[in-house]
Parts: sequence; C-alpha cells; structure tokens
Amino acid sequence: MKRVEAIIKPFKLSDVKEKLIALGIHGMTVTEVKGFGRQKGHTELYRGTEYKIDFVPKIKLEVVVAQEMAERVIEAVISAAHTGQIGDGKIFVTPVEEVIRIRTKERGMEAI
Amino acid sequence: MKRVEAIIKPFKLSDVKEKLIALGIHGMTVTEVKGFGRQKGHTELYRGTEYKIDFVPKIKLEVVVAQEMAERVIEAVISAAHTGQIGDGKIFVTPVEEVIRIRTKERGMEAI
Amino acid sequence: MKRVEAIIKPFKLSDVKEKLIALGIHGMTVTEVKGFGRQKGHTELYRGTEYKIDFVPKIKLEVVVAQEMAERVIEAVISAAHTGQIGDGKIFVTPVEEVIRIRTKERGMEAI
Amino acid sequence: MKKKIVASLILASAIFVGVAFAGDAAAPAPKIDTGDTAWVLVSAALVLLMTPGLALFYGGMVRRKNVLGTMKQSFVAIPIVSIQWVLIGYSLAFGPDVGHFIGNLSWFGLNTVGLSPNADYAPTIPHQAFMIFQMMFAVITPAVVSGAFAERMKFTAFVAFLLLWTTLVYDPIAHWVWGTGGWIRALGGLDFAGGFVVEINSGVSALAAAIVIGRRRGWPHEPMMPHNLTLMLLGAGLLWFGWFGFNAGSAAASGTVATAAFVSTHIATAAAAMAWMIVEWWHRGKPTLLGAASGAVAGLVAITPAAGFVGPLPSLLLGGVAGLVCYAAVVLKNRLGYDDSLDAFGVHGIGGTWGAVATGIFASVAVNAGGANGLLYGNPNLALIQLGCVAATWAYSFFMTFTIMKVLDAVIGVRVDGDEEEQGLDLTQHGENAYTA
Amino acid sequence: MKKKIVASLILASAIFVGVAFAGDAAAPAPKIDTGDTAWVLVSAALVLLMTPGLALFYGGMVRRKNVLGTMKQSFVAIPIVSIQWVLIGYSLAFGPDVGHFIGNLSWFGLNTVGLSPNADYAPTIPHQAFMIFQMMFAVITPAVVSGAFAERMKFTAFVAFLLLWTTLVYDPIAHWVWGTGGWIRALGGLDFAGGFVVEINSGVSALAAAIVIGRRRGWPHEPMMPHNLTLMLLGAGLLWFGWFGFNAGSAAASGTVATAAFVSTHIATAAAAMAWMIVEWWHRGKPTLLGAASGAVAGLVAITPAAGFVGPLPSLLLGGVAGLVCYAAVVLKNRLGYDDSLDAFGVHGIGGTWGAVATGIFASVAVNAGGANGLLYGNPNLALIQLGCVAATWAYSFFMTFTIMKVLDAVIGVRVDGDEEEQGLDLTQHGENAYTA
Amino acid sequence: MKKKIVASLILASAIFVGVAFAGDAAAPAPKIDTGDTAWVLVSAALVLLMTPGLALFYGGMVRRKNVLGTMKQSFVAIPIVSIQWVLIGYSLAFGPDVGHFIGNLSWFGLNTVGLSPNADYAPTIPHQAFMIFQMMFAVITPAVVSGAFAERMKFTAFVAFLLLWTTLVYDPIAHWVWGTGGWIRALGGLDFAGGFVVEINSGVSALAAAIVIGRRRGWPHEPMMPHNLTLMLLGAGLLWFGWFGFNAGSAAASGTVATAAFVSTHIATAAAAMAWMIVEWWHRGKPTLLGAASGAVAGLVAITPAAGFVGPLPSLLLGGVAGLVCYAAVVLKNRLGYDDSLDAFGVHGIGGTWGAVATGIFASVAVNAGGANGLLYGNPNLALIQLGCVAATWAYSFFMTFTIMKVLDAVIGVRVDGDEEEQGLDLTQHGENAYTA
Ligand SMILES: Nc1ncnc2c1ncn2[C@@H]1O[C@H](COP(=O)(O)OP(=O)(O)O)[C@@H](O)[C@H]1O
Ligand SMILES: Nc1ncnc2c1ncn2[C@@H]1O[C@H](COP(=O)(O)OP(=O)(O)O)[C@@H](O)[C@H]1O
Ligand SMILES: Nc1ncnc2c1ncn2[C@@H]1O[C@H](COP(=O)(O)OP(=O)(O)O)[C@@H](O)[C@H]1O
Repeated sequence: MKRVEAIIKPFKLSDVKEKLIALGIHGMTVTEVKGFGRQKGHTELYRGTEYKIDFVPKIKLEVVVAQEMAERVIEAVISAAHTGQIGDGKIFVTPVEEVIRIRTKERGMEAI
Repeated sequence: MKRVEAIIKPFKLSDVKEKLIALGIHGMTVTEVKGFGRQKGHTELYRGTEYKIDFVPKIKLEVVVAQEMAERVIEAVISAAHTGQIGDGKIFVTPVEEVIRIRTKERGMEAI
Repeated sequence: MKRVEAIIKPFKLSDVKEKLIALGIHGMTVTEVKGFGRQKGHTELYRGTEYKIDFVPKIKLEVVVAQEMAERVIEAVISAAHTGQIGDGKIFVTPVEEVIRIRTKERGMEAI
Repeated sequence: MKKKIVASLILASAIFVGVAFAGDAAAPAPKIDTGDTAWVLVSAALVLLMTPGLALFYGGMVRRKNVLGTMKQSFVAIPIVSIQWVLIGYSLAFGPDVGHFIGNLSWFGLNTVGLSPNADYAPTIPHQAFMIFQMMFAVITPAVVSGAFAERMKFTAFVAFLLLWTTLVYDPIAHWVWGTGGWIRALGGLDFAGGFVVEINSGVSALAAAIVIGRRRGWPHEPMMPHNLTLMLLGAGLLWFGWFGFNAGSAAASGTVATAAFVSTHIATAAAAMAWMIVEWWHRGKPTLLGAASGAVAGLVAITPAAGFVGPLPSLLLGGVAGLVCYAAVVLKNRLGYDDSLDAFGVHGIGGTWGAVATGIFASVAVNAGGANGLLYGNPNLALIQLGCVAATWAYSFFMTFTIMKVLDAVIGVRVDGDEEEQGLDLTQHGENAYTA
Repeated sequence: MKKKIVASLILASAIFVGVAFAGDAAAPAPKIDTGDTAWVLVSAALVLLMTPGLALFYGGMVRRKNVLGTMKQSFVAIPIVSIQWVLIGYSLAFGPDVGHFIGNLSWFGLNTVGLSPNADYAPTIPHQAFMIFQMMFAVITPAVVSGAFAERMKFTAFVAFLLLWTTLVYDPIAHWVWGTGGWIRALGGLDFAGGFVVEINSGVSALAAAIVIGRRRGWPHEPMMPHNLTLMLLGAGLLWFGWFGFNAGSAAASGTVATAAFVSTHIATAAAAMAWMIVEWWHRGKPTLLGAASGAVAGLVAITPAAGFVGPLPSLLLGGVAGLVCYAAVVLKNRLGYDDSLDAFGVHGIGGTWGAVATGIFASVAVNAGGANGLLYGNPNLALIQLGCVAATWAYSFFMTFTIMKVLDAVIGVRVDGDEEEQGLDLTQHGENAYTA
Repeated sequence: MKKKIVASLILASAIFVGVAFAGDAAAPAPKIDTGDTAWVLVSAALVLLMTPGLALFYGGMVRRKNVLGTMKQSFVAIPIVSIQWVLIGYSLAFGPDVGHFIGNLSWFGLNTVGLSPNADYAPTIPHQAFMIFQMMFAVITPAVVSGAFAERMKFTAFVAFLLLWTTLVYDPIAHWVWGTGGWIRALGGLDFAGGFVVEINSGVSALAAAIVIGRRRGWPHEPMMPHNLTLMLLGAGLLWFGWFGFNAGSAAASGTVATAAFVSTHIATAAAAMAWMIVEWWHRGKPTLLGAASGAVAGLVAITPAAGFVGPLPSLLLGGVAGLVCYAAVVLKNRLGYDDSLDAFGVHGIGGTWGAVATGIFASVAVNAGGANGLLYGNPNLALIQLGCVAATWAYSFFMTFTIMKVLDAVIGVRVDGDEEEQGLDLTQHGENAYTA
C-alpha cells in the first residue's frame, strides 16, 4: 500500500476532495501546514515597518491506497490542484506496510 | 524501526496516551487533523441555511518504535481507541530508516 | 529520495530554516504539533487547582531531499536546533518513492 | 404545526392589542428629574450589557466545543426573561402585595405601569424607567445560575428552567426584599442592589442545580481548561463596568447615595481582586489572570447588598474578605465533589452570603440615611435580621431549584446524552461551530 | 508626492484657522439642562461604540482571511464620515433648508454651530451636543451598508463610496426626515431614531450595492461559515447596548420620552430575538446563537422609527413580527440569488421597512404628545404617510446607490481581482493578518 | 508564612475599623446637581472600562505566549492602584498642598473625603465622585507605561514598579497640575484631562523603562507580529468610547464645557486616524487596520490636554498633526534602537507632548471661560508656559522612572530570564495558557 501525500493550496481542497471521491476513495486525512518554497511569501505591515513572512498556508492531504490506485490518485490530485502558478504544491509517495481499522481490527486492504 | 501512526477520535487521546505509557513508550507526537471517511460529517446552520460539513476533527498520533514493539503499540492503540462506532480511525505502519536525537546526536534505537 | 522529518522546539524554526536555505534546500513544510517525551510538560492553574499538562508545543519540519543530501540536512538541523536541553527533539528519516510537482508534473529529483 | 403557530400568533396579537394601552395613558408627571432619569437609564443599559459580558466571561472558561452553548444560556435569558417580566414578572415582583410573599397579577402586561413616577419605588423618574432597570436584574440572575450546569444541559430543558425559575424563584424573592409589603423589606433586612435577590439566590440555586444534573464526564480527573482567557477577561471587564449601573443605579436616583454605592463597589472589587491574587500566589506559587478576574467578580458580588450603605474603608475590608472566602470555596469544591462548572455557587453563593452578613456589620446611616446602622455602629439587631434573611433565602432557593430541576429531569430530561456531551453543545444543541479553522 | 501633501496640509491649515472660531464664540446659554445634556452625551458615546460593535459583529461572520478588511470598512467610517460631517455633512443635513430637499452650506465647518442650544432641534442642550449625537448616526449608516459587499470590495473604492454615499444619499435623507423644512418632516412622517434615515436607507442601498458588485466566488455552493461567532456575539451585545443611546438618545433630552423609547427598544428586541429563534427552531430543528443575535438586531432595527412613539405591548408585537419577516427575508435571499454577504438588506432593509409601517399603526400620542396617533388609534392617515415615505426612501436609496456603485465601477473598479479575493482582503488590501498561529 | 499573613490581616482590619468612618459622616450637601453627578459617575465608569480596553488593545498586539501577562499588567493596575489611591494616593495628589509639589497625608484613607462637594475641585457633585473619577486616571496611567516593557518584565517587579511609580511619579505630577497649590496649576499651565499627568508622563516613563529593561530577544530582526488584531480593534473601540468619559468627564460637570470637550475629542481622534492612515498608505502602499486604530489612539492622546479649551476646527488640525507625528515617532523607533514594545512612548509621549504644546496655541476663552487664550488668539505667554511645563514633566518622569527601574533591577531584577522569555510570560509568570487548542 502507498501513502499519497499532497501539499496543495488551501482553496483547492474541496475540488481535490471531490475528484478523489469520484475515484472511489473513501477516506483521507487533512492537516493545516505552512509551506516554504519557490512561491514567495508576502510582506506584512506592523506600525509602519515591513516584515517578510516566508511561510505560506498550505493544506497537506494524506490518502493511503492500494499500490495500483496510487497513480490514479496522483492524476486526480494534479488535475484538481493545478493552477499553473508557482506554489501549486507537491505530491510525495511513500510506502505503507500495514493498515488497521481500529473499529473492526481488519488489516490491509480491507481496512482502507 | 517503525512509525505507527494512528488517526483517532480526539477524546480518546488521553486513554491512548496512558496505555502507551504503560507499555513503556517514552515519546510520541500529536497533530490536530481533519478526517474524511465513512463517518459522516454534520450539518451546520447559518442564518436559516444548512451546510454540510464533511470533515470531522481527529487526532493523529505518531510513535516511532523498534520493529518488535510495533505490534504491541498497535494492540494498545486499538484497545484504548476502540468504541465500535464508525469513525474510530485507522492505524498506518510505515518504515523508518533512521532516528536521531538532536540533543545527544544518538542514533537508532538509542535515540527513541 | 528521503524525507527528513524533524521535531524541534518552536523558537528554533527560523534558525533551522536559515541553515537549510544555506544548504541549498528550496522547500520545506512545517506543522504545529504537540510532543510528549522526556521533557516534562508543565502545570497550569485553574481557580486554585493545578493541572498537569503533558504535551508541549513542538514544530514538525519535513524536507524531502535526494538520498545524498539527507545526511547534510540532518547535520544542519542538529546544529541549528541543538540547545543541549531535554526536549531538543528528534529527527526521523523515512523513504520516499516518488515526488511530483503539481504545477509541472515533473517527477523525481526534478520535482524537489 | 404551522397552523397552530399562526393561530397562536393571532391570538397573542389580539391580547396584546387589547391590553396594550392602559399603561401608555399616564401623562408625564411634573416631578421627574432629568439627572436622576438619565442616571437610571444609563444604569439600565449598563446592567443589560452585563449579560453579554457574562456570556463572554463564562464562554471563555468552557471548552471550545461548548462555547456557543454556554453563551447562549446567558444570551437567551435576555429575550425570554424580558418577555416574562413584561407579561407577569414585574407584577409578581413589584405589584400589589399578596401575603408579604408575592405581588398579584394586576400589573399584567405592564398595566398601569406608565411614565409618571411610582412614589413607592422611585419618586423622581418614570415608573417604566424603574421597571426596565429591574428587568435587567431578572435577566442576569438565571444567566448566573447557568454556570453551574455549563457544558451538559439540554437546551430545551434550559428554556423551561428559565421560565419556571424566574417565575417561581426570582420573582418571589425580589418581592420579599424590594416589593412594597415584602416580608424582608418589612422586617428591615437590607439589600441595596441584590445580595439576596441576585447573588445568594443564583449561587445557592447553582449548587442545587449542579447536584441534580451531576458531574461532567471526566470531571475532575480530566483537566477542563478554559479555552480562551481573553474572552474571560473581556467579560470580567464588562461585568465590572456594568456593575456600576447595577449597584449605583440601585439608588434609583443620581446624587450622594449613588456616589457612595459607586465608590464602595469599586473599592470592594479592587480589594477582592487583590486578596484572591495574593492568596493564590501564596497557595499555588503563581498569581493568575483568571484569579484576579475571579476575585474582582467575588468583590462585585459581595458588595452588592452593602453598596449604598457602607463607607470606603469598610468596603475595602468587605472586599478583601470576599476574595479570601470565595477562593476557599472554589478550592473546596473539588473536595466536596459536586461539579459547579464555573463556580456560580463558590463566587455568587458564598460571596453573596458574606456580603449580606457584612451589610449587617458595616452599614451606617451616615452613608445613607435610608439604611440602618450595623453591628459596628452598635446595632446587633441588623446583623441578626440579615442572618435570618440569609437562611430563608438559602432554604427557599435551594429547595425550589432542586425541585424544579428534579421535575424537569423527570419530564424532559435535563442532561444531553453522552455522545452529545462528547461532541459538545455547540454542534448538538445549536448546529453551529464557534470557530472555523 | 511629498511636496503635494505638505502643500495641501498648509492650505488646509490656513482654511481651518480662518473659519475656525466663529462657532466657538457662542456663550453658554442659560437654558441648558445638565440632566438632558448628560443623557445626550452618554447617548452619543453609546452610538459611537456601535460602530466598533458592528465591526466585530460583521468581522465575526466573515471568513478568517477577510476579518480585518471587513472590520476596517466599518471602523474607517468613523474618521471619514466624521470629518465629512464637520466640514459639510451637518450643514447639508440640518442646515437651513433648500427646497425641502437638503440643507445649504452655511454651516460649513460647523460655522455658527456653537455651545448654546438650537431651539429647533434640541432646546435644552448645547447645539454641538446635538450635532455630535447626529454625527454618530451618519457614521454607522454606511458601515451597515458594507455588510452587503463584504469579502470582495476594493478598499480604495470603499473610501470613495463612503464619501459619495454619505454626501449624496445619507445627508439628503436625513434632511428630509429631521431637518427643519425637510419634506418628510413637513408631511408629518414619523421617524423617531432613523428607521428611514438609517435602516431603510442602509438596507436598500445594501441591496443595490450587492447587485452591482456581484456574488462572491463560490457563493452559494461553497459554505462560507462565520469564522468566529464569539466576536459576532460580542458585537451583537455592544449593538444592543449602544442602541439604547441611538433610540432613547433621540429624545434629545432625558425624561419620559427617552424612557418610553428605551423601554420599547428593549421589548421589541427581546421579542424579535425570541421570534427568530422560534421560527428557526421550527424550520431547521435547532435554535442557533447567530439566529438569536440576528433576531435581536432585527428587533433593534424595526423599533428604531417607532421607539419614542409606541407603548410596551405594541413594541412586543412589532418586535415579534420583525423577527419573523427578517428571518424570511434572509432565507429567501438564497432563492433570489443576490449575494448580500451579511444580510444588510434582509435585516435592515426589511426590518426598517416593517418598523416604519408599524409606526404608522402603533404610534400613540399618549406615549409622546409630540408624535401622532396611528391606525390602531383611529388615524389611518399616518399609515398612508409612512407608506409614501417608505416608497420614496426606497426609490431614492436604491437609485442613488446603484448609480454611485456603477460609476465607481466604471472609474476605478469596485471589486478586487480573483486572486486577491482568494487570498483575502486582509493581506491584499491591508498587508495584515488577523491572527498569527 | 501563614501566621504572618493572618497577623497582618488582623492588624490591617484594626486600622481600617479605626479610621474608617470619619469620611462617611459628611451629610449630603444641598448644592449637588443630579445631572452633573450622573455625568461624572458615568464618566468614571467609562474611564474604568478603558483599562480592560487597554489590556485588550495591548494583548492583541503581543505574541500568543505573552497575551495574559500583558493583559495582567494592565488589569492588575486596577486593584493595586485603586487601593493605593484610597489609602494615600488621593491625599498625595489632591490633599492640602506641601510646597506646591505634593499633597500631604491628611486625607489618608479618604479621611474627610465625604459625600458633600469639595468646592475647589467640583462644586456640584459629591467629593467622592470627584475622587473616584480621578482614581481611574491613576489606574490607567501605569498600565499605559507597561506597553514599553511588554513581553519581558517579571511580574513581581511589575507589582513593585506599580506601587513605586504611582506614589513617586504619578501622584506628584497630578498634584502639580490639578491639586490646589500645585505649581503648574499656579503658573497657569493648562491640562484639561491629563496631557501632562497621564500622557506625557506615561509616554516618557515608557521610554525610560524600555531603555533600562533592554530589547526583547530577537528584536528587531525577528518579526514579532500581533497575535490577534481583532482584540486590538476591540480594545481601540473601548478606548475611544471610554475616552469620552476621560476628557468630557474632566469638566467635572455636565453642560457646555463637557460638550466642547466631547466634540473636540471626537474630531481630533477622527483626524488623527485619518492622517495616520493616509501617511502609512503613502509610505508603505497599504492602509492597515492597526494603523487606523493607532492613529485614533494618537488623536485621543493629543487632544487630552486641550479637550475642553479648543473648538472643533482647531481640533481637526491638532488631531491631524498628531497622527503624522506619532506615525513618524513609531517608525523612527526602529532606527533609534530602543525596544518600546507597544509604542507607549511613540504614541503617548510624542502625542501628549504635541497636545500640550497645541493647547498653548489653540486654547480659547470663547470655548471655556475658565481656560485661557493661546498663541493663535494673541497670547504667546500660554505657549511658553506650556513648553516649560512640558520640559519639567519630561525631566521628572524620565529621571524618576529611570531611577525606579534601575533600583528595582538591582534589588529584584526587572527581567525574566532567557528561558522564561522564550516560553512566554503566560506560563512562566502566571501558570496559564490563553488558548487551548
Ligand atoms: N523539498 C520539499 N520538502 C517538503 N515540502 C516541500 C518541498 N518543496 C516544496 N515543498 C512544499 O511544497 C510547497 C510548494 O512548493 P513551491 O516551491 O512553493 O512551489 P511549486 O510546488 O510550484 O514548486 C511548499 O510551500 C512546501 O510546503
Ligand atoms: N484511506 C485513508 N487514508 C488516510 N486517512 C484515512 C483513510 N481512510 C480513513 N482515514 C482517516 O480515518 C478516519 C476514520 O475513518 P472512517 O472511514 O470515518 O471510519 P472507520 O475508521 O471506522 O473506518 C477518517 O476520518 C480519516 O481521517
Ligand atoms: N518515539 C517517538 N515517536 C514520535 N515522536 C517522538 C518520540 N520520542 C520523542 N518524540 C518527539 O520528540 C520530542 C522531544 O522528545 P523528548 O523525549 O522530550 O526529548 P529529547 O528529544 O531530548 O529526547 C517529543 O516532544 C515528541 O514530540
């Protein structure tokens, strides 16, 4: 199984969610994070002084799926989260060795 | 080494923590996340209109442990976080290649 | 590719970020988390009663880098986040199988 | 369902129109003083503000998931109790006496409560100004009680409680103390601004209610820390501000008595905040902001019955003691094992009791010729009267509130179920979330 | 750029110094009543507080990224409209009449507006006290309008809107209704505290503005939930508190009329909060805190024109109906498809209209000899006058605001671009973030 | 430890009871005016509210970890300074003169400060009303100073500072300016509502304190952004509201002077908010909400000494300049390198100084016969007097505060240690967290 982890722009979350549901994904977990990258931050003013804020708000979305689904999830995320502008985000794929559903103690693919 | 990552119901955190401590676990990291899954969200009202909110608050708990401990951690989490209702959450197990304690530069099992 | 994940003290974030930039790192993702570990929590008062709070605020910093960079990133984090006091935090290294840049669909090293 | 509502609306309208206008006919009387009226109207506005202030004070102290539910228990007291007051409450509390116990219903719908002064209550301001000032007291009192069962009361049950409690507990006690013919007033018991009527009453009722509803899940081993102490401080600030209207407005006129009440209120509050802070610092090693604010509220509570009767230095002493006894009461709660979530009893019940007793000690006719001398000025009688009235108020409030809560529990249930408590009142009772991410 | 600013400052200073002192010369008149003056000054302060209160009320209802931008649209109305009022606004609204439509500019810079009373407007208080009380009304009215285009208006456009709207819409209508010679006043239309001038005017303008600026991106399918309902409640509490000054202060004196206005304000508000809560409970199954607070605001709005003219029970009815009709208006909005973000039209436009009509029904000379009897007291004429004036105000407000918004859109654009809307007003318009992590 | 506390409490009680009642004996005097008294009591309540307002204003501007510590530095000034004022402060400031420098201690414990008017200070209201109004000024002044050392002062040191500073700095300067016999009053220096006593004094003391305590760790390279600007705005709103009591209440009566002070206060504040916003817009490209609010505070500060002496248009000018000079001061701070965390000096020191000078320019006996004409009305003398008094106040405040801070640093240390600063004042000084997750 794989964990597909996408760092995306916050306002894209609901589009991405819809795409994944359409794909038959039943679960995902979302975290508010702050990203640093090529997308520049912004300046904020405080009593006449400017401060450079490097981190920008991002959403981290994690979906654990069967190996064979991973690529389709990636496609779906790209298609929904893409704007073409710097800062659209990244997708990281990592291995998952075991999944357990707490409610039923099911393991593996059944648990997703 | 393994990372055992559990997505649980927020009010179960303190029970899970107690169980893990009882197991001899010395460290863990906790994040507030929002989950989407079989557990339905809820509706919220705003001036006479109903809105469907899909994401529910969850806690993500991460523990990095020696391979041989992983199964016992899983058991402990299940026993403490289980209510039998939809939305109890998942456990994901992933491989960890290296652990370093920043304070001492110790590596591997010593660092946990 | 590797994900280097560091749990550090919040006030060390800007030092760590500077060191990583100096190393040529272009991106990272940061999450506010709460840690439980050897560093004791603190007590809080509420109308004459003391409560023990176990979790302390930490920052989780994630950087995905090429295998060969991982060790230098570890060094950099240690040097910037080290105070010598309990609670300095941990670094976990985990494997990453694929990286995709959403904006360009580049994959692998190019995408970082 | 719809039809029934429409029908009741029409009926209600008819009633309104029928009785609507008697009270309006009263021509402005010549004796109205503009300064006195200005002061009482401002005071009424200040007391109104205390209820949202209390909502913030309480709301800041509960957990995030219950903040709206907690605030709503205060806020909703404004419309519900205000309407009750217009229809029957004012008549029950201040209307023509029935057996020294309650007013009759002849002032139903503010019938005859017009714009000329009522000499019994406030000879220099329109009767309606007095009525609306008193309304604000009726509003905030059950809101104070709600601190006892915060985080677990069903909203339907709360609405029922509000109506029953105001009618059966608040209105009679207000009549005893302030109504012409009320037995405490006749006996010479002193309560300048509501030590019996508002503070002891709400505090002791809180105790009864907390006992009936039972502890919150997880209390006391699970820490239930205040979710936002800046709201709490804001609430405390608004309460302090509003309490000047509460106490000094109770003179029902501008001038020396109002000034004396204003001054004693502020001094006692300062002393109590100080005392709480010092005792907590000594007891726990750190002086908290919540402690200073709680001490201030304890002082405001305790000076309430005494406000227009005592001088500055006795106020200092009265307030200092209030800070200490309320701190002790709040700490002891954990030992006694009842879960009065926001310490309505520890602060209002104990603080109010001390204040009522202290009025019997420190009152002085030199401050207010309309009052009486207390123990310190050679009149032990007043202290005894105060003690007796305290006992009666305790007994009545406790018994009645206990009964009301028990009856409600039997009939509709006072408590949300376990899942709802876990999820929080905001979502389950009101379909709202206080904060979005 | 710098040079130009310096130059204008010098010029401005010269003008100030030149005209500065005529108004100061007026010696204190003997007729000033201290109680009346105290009441009007307090009321002015209360009304000032309503604008930050509105900022909090509105700010709590928008999304996190727009909270400062939303608050600023209210807050900035204070300085901008206040200065406009000193320079020309007060003269346009209350100065010597020109054709029953507007005041002339002879009171420019408060020329002749001194410290002795102006018998036309308020014979027992300094003229400047009346002027500053009225200023606060001019300030809050466009702030109310801003709820319509919250979360998407360009700040430069808002500043321009503020100045144009105040001058071309607010000042004339204020003159019609309250200025000596104004046509509504002459006709006998009754507006105690701004039902036409403030409520209908702001609400109908809000509708026009919402239509011109268009919907927010994602509305209505994307939920745009309030980001902090504790701010909303605090704002509602401050509005209720301040509205006592707004309505009862409009008596321009302390005494019976102020008392009647105070009482009717509170009762109507309670009834409206109650009605909204009940109808929402019945319609959606849960009574929300936002609903109770919105109902309260609807009641405050609706009683505004009627406040000093109606008795307690009619106020109860008036308020109850206000809660129902405003609830309906707000729910209907989604069907009609315009995006009045914070329901300025639904609450102020509809509530104000109902209030103005209800004044024609329930007004009674028994409450206020300076008023008139309404339909219920056998005078259908007043109701007709009120209806006519409502129509005129609707037409003028809608047409003028629509035009102003269209012109501004053509000249500078009223709306931020899509990226800015996505990122939020706080960062893009003001370079600030409301909250740090 | 316990025994000592009990012993002191008993001792203290004895003292209280001993001296308690002299002041109460005064019978109500016939000259008391209800309108004037209402106005001064309301004003006292408004000024009290300013201190929680300041707590919110300051608390919103610091980082999350220090919000309670910052709020507590304001809030705790209420109890501590109030008690000091009752015991000795009022006597030192307003009691019988000693060498034009300070009052003597004969009004210790408010001895002889009763309910009949004191003709020297306020002939138409109870003496205690004047006393309590003035108390609120003594409370807020050191709270303003606390902005300078926010986020790093030890709480024990702050408590000591509060007592020393109030006694050694505030009370004498209040006596100079307002006490009968005070040298500035005797000289003819004008300070309507505290430009010297409150604003220059707190601002210059803030500068001295900031210099002694040193910069926050990480300042200025690490951004220390305000953690919650909605709190800041709320605080600013409450300050503006309360300041009407502060300035217009300083007339110590209702009527024309109060009205003039109210009007000038509002106009200057509007102008300053506007000016700050414009200059920031021009300088940095965006107009911030914090800027508008800071400008408003600068205007409130600057008009304080002038309020009851100047007309509307001069107020407009005075306020506009205040916005500009305070903006410049705040921006320059970063160059000068001292860390006055919340700009107490930049806003209060500079704004107060400009206001005191401007009073010497714009004051007019046409506004207030009890004042004097300024430069603009042909009396250069007043401007010179004002300048001299400004210099004296600067020198005294700076020197005394510098010394107090240095002594405290030597004796108990004024600053928390590095780890505590990192962890924040809330947890380390008060054992509390403002917000739970
Ligand atoms: N090497 C990395 N490791 C972890 N997160 C990264 C890394 N590079 C980028 N990110 C995350 O992806 C986000 C977008 O990256 P950025 O460089 O701004 O734009 P783009 O995705 O268009 O290349 C960043 O804000 C950060 O959260
Ligand atoms: N495939 C998945 N990937 C990541 N997180 C998931 C996945 N499925 C479920 N989750 C997380 O687990 C939580 C519980 O899942 P849910 O389907 O609601 O109930 P259950 O755990 O009883 O099957 C979700 O809220 C979500 O946070
Ligand atoms: N086994 C673990 N799994 C996950 N996180 C851990 C683990 N051990 C420690 N941590 C994280 O590292 C932080 C620091 O650990 P701690 O034991 O307090 O000090 P130190 O890093 O000096 O050993 C903890 O607060 C927690 O967030």
